[in-house]
Amino acid sequence: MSAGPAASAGPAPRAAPTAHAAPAASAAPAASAVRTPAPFGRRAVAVTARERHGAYTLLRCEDAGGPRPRAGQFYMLSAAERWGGGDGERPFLPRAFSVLRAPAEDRRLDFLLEDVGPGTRRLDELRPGDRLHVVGPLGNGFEPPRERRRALLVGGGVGIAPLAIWQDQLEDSTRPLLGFRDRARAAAAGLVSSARVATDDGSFGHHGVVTDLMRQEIAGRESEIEVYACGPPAMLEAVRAVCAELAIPAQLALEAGMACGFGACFGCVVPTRAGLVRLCLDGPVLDADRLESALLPGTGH
Amino acid sequence: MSAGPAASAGPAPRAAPTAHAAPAASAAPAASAVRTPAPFGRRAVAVTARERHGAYTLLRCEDAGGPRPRAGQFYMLSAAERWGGGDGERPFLPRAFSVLRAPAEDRRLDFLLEDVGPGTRRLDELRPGDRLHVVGPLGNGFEPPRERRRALLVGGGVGIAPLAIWQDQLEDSTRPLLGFRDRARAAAAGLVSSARVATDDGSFGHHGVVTDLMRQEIAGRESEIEVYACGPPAMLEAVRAVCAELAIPAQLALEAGMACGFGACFGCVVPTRAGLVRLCLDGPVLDADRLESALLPGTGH
Amino acid sequence: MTVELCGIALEHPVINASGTFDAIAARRVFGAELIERFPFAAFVSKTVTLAPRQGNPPPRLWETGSGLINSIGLPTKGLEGYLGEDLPELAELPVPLIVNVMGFTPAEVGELIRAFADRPEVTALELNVSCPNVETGLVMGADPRELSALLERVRPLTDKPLIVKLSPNATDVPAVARAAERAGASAVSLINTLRGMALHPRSGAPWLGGGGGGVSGPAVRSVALAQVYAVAEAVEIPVIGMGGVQRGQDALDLLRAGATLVAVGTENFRDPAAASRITAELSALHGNSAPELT
Amino acid sequence: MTVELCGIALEHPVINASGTFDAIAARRVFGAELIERFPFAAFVSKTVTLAPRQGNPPPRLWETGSGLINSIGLPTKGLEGYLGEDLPELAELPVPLIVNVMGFTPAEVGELIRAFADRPEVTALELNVSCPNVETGLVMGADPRELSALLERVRPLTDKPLIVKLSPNATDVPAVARAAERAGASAVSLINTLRGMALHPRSGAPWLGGGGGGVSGPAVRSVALAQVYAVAEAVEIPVIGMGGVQRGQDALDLLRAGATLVAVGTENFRDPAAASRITAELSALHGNSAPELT
Ligand SMILES: Cc1cc2nc3c(=O)[nH]c(=O)nc-3n(C[C@H](O)[C@H](O)[C@H](O)COP(=O)(O)OP(=O)(O)OC[C@H]3O[C@@H](n4cnc5c(N)ncnc54)[C@H](O)[C@@H]3O)c2cc1C
Ligand SMILES: Cc1cc2nc3c(=O)[nH]c(=O)nc-3n(C[C@H](O)[C@H](O)[C@H](O)COP(=O)(O)OP(=O)(O)OC[C@H]3O[C@@H](n4cnc5c(N)ncnc54)[C@H](O)[C@@H]3O)c2cc1C
Ligand SMILES: Cc1cc2nc3c(=O)[nH]c(=O)nc-3n(C[C@H](O)[C@H](O)[C@H](O)COP(=O)(O)O)c2cc1C
Ligand SMILES: Cc1cc2nc3c(=O)[nH]c(=O)nc-3n(C[C@H](O)[C@H](O)[C@H](O)COP(=O)(O)O)c2cc1C
Ligand code: FES
Ligand code: FES
Repeated sequence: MSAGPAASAGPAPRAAPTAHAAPAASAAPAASAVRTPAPFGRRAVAVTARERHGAYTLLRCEDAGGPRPRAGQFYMLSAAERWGGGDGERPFLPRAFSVLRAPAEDRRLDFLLEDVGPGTRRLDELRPGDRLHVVGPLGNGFEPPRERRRALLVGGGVGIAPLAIWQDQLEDSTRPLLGFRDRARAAAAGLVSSARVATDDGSFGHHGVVTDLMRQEIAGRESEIEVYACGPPAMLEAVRAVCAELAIPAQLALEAGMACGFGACFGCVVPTRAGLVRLCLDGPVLDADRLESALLPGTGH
Repeated sequence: MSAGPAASAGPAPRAAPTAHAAPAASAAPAASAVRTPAPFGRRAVAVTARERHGAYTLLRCEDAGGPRPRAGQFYMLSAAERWGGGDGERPFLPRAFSVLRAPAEDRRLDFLLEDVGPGTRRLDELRPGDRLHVVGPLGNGFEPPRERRRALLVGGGVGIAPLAIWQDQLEDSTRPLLGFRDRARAAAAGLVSSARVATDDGSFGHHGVVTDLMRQEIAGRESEIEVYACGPPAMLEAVRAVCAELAIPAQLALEAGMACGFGACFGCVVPTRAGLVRLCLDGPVLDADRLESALLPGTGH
Repeated sequence: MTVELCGIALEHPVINASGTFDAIAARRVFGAELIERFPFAAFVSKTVTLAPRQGNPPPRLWETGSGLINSIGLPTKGLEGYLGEDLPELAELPVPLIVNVMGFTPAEVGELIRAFADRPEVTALELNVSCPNVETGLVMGADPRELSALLERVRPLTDKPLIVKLSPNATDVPAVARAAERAGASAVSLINTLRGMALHPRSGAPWLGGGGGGVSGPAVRSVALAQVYAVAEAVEIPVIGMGGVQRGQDALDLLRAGATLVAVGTENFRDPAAASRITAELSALHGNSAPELT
Repeated sequence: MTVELCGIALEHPVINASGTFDAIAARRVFGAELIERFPFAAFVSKTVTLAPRQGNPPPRLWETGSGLINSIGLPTKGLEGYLGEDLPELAELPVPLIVNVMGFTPAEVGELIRAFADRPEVTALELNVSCPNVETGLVMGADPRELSALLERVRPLTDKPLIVKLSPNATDVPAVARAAERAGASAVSLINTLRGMALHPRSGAPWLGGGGGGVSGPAVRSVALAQVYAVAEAVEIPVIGMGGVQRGQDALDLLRAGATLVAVGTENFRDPAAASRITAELSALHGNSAPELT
């Protein structure tokens, strides 16, 4: 099996390829789906490192109490202190973050944050020794490529996070394609190995959008590729449209506003061809063909 | 005039003795009373020092923009950051603090804090360089002793604060009397010069309450003394009762829950013989004979 | 801290607020540990209506500094889906099950109650009356007469305890509670969310897909306490108090205000096991303040 | 940012909420600078009743993490005291004066309005209707019929703009606002405080001297926005919006929801000059978002 989940995928790797017999169901809420259960309740973990990568912050913590996540899964994070206040201000609810990296051999969890509002700003203040509350791992994560296909990872901005762990876990994948707004942000591309980079302003790599690179990469190999994409809504929608046009299977890691992350609030729904689904439970990875559009209401900045 | 306001009392010292012709009106809201106006609005000042004195914290700031306070006046304080939050928690409103010391020759303002709840806890976290919001000086402050009387300062716990500045400003006063719960707290007695100390547990100074010392001190000198007292409600009430019994004039610096400190909310009222008065405006110093009791509802811990 | 509600014995007085914990989803996410450490003394399911409902379009959430505005819009599989898919799973929970139902006409409410009337899996019913009666246009739970008429019709349909979940957006909530009591309600629960709204910070258009929404969380705590206190004074039947409970002290306040049980809602989102912590804190406070609670 | 309300030209749309700023006291405290830097475009005085009132016994304040519960209880010198002592001083303020009045019967309200009807110092009247009519027991501002009857009686007594300050503790606030409009109100203002409560943390007894109290501040902001939006949709007359305004963005939200003016209340307590900052922030946002505001 050339592209099965690497041994590092977690304590309960799924017998994934068979789940792909009926693609529409692959990300569907099959009650019987084998999931790695998350510990019940939020737990306090220690921040062990903070690094800047271009315009983003890598936050590392030591999650002694939790299982290893699958690639594409996420955690709800909140600072153990000063979350819920500061002049009566937000953040109040925890925030969702994809795992950037979670080596099987230790208890480390890495997240990559972009400061876009009060929650990410507060998390960005954390330093080694500070405490973080985590709930997770949550959500479904990526499925291995359908048989005879190789993974093509396509990411934009902070959306490279789940691609890094997926690259770690895949035995083999083609060269990742990453898009950024500018050179400063593109500095984070180093978190993914041997990626080709595009920037909107041409200040680094290809001058243009990542779907330009994607069309080049795929041309003539439509039947050999499965796309894994994560990034801003406009990018995901462009990826979705290209894949639909070329009839290429794609797994999109989406975002939606979330209050709980574990199916309790029904707040994170996204419209699919089959109706609204809770993204925290049935996603965050959805097969692209389940969506009419990846431009979701209330997302993006 | 043996006990007029010292030159350091502020830029606009009141022609005080005349105001005492009618004692009942001395602390009353005479619309014409000359007050040192406070700058309008809250202003950010820098914390310049923090010292521990026994169980209390001295917080020093540099108030470049404000006038010098009178003894007995207070300020509304709030930390410039993290006030209104922390897990959706209090403090939300500013807190009232008497001036401990405000030397005429510089812009320094000292406050003495006792950590009793979320607001004092947050203020206690401040360190030199942190910013503090202040509104003030507020309230009336002490009046000089009536003619032919000398000031006897009587304080308890953190209530020594306004007595220290009053001692600085008085040309002459008898030996101050201070009461504390225990030796640890009594360590703050050094903030007032040459004070006699009582502790509830006898661990330092006189074993008993400060009114024991007061009776000794006053005995036979009833017509020569005017009492200035600040402290916990039970102490103030004991002082009030002794002074009423011995027909000694007393000025009590009281406390009440305050939302604004400048007469806007009508929240800080205290019952007097003539009805409810706003303590922030007509006090915090009230002539003892205006009160039926100094045990006010909603105060004390 | 065992407690009794309408003859139901419970291990402690902390349950969940309807629509703020999906035990089936949580079991998928947290596995067996959820059941082993089940945080609620009884489980209240999300509102079920007769027909399936998609709920409101997203966005459905708006966070404030001290709470949440939601326009979830009561998505549900409908009665049939609930009976077929959810009830069997919920029946496996280690605690009594309270089913929350809502109808848009008295006839609909009757049908829902009849469907659960004899279900052994169901311990009690909670009737959500924060919606308008489509026949009269009046919010069922805001008008005493409207609510009396409804309850007189549906109360006889079951012997199970019938908890009426009052609307807080009413002029005189105690009057509505008294009407519920007179018409046979076994208990009342409150508060549901306060009507609220948020605008898109840039465009100024309503942010939520549903236009307006319901406010919950710490922001509503003192309003909840006032309503629970006033209702507990007005009725003899038990009161289930909720609204902004985050700590044992908040739960204690509601109990002291006269509630028999306390429900945790929005705080579940911040910590799925919040109710266990709240119960432990409450128990510690009970120890400290036994005189006032007996 | 000049704006007009019922024919009154104002320099900007930010005023104070009744009972949250005492200009006479503030002048004693802040001196001439208050007048030079007066933060409000119009000044609304605290509620005046016919007879003097002491207000509620202390404690009157309870702080929450995101607001305040007050049981001030409308202390006032009464009409005579106000006319003799306060009005002359308030007439010196550099902005139009709006006098807020409340009566416990329609006759009392009439008497108050008549007293100010021809006063040149007074630009407009605000009628606080969040209290019960002692004759009917109904809160005047919670019931459309009750309010209509009141206004029909008192509206003819003055030509000055009459602003009705609605109660937020009502089932259908827009219906009450429509009733006010039909009965001749010149404008409506909202929200007044939400009914709330706090218990003594140790004894469990009601903390506030008045038993319950009114919630204000950030905690009520999203409730205020929803009510202002719904009322502005329901009436043609101008709306004065308030409730939890702390920043220019909060003021902008209320204006976008349909308010003509915005009032600052509790935030004044945190900073006496808060309204100036809010006005400046609003003005900056206006610059940035002109298209949506024209
Ligand atoms: C499954 C998942 C995985 C994610 N992974 C990552 C990751 O790896 N790295 C990363 O940086 N981010 C990730 N995100 C996004 C991240 O969760 C958000 O950026 C974060 O929640 C923003 O919080 P904030 O407080 O900083 O900003 P917010 O102010 O919450 O702003 C974020 C967006 O929320 C909306 N918004 C604004 N105000 C409000 C409000 N008051 N209430 C509700 N919504 C509002 C707007 O659309 C705004 O653009 C992920 C999201 C999901 C769902
Ligand atoms: C004029 C004046 C001068 C003062 N000078 C000094 C001084 O020099 N030094 C000093 O240390 N202190 C001084 N104080 C007292 C000081 O203001 C209070 O200790 C402070 O406000 C406490 O705030 P907190 O948040 O720490 O505690 P809080 O939790 O506010 O507790 C303080 C008291 O407030 C009550 N309370 C508790 N919870 C609440 C609530 N949610 N809402 C309302 N009330 C509540 C209780 O009675 C409690 O004991 C002065 C007070 C006044 C009025
Ligand atoms: C996201 C969300 C969904 C809710 N769904 C329901 C529901 O389906 N039925 C219901 O009766 N109440 C519902 N509620 C109201 C809660 O049960 C509860 O009454 C309210 O949230 C107040 O409690 P809290 O402040 O602890 O959240 C919902 C509340 C929230 C926040
Ligand atoms: C301490 C206090 C006193 C108040 N007094 C009055 C009053 O006398 N008359 C009145 O109509 N409203 C009164 N209010 C209500 C305010 O005018 C305003 O409607 C409410 O506080 C909401 O605004 P905010 O959240 O900005 O404070 C008072 C509010 C507070 C907090
Ligand atoms: S975030 Fe609450 S259901 Fe998905
Ligand atoms: S504290 Fe507001 S009036 Fe005194």
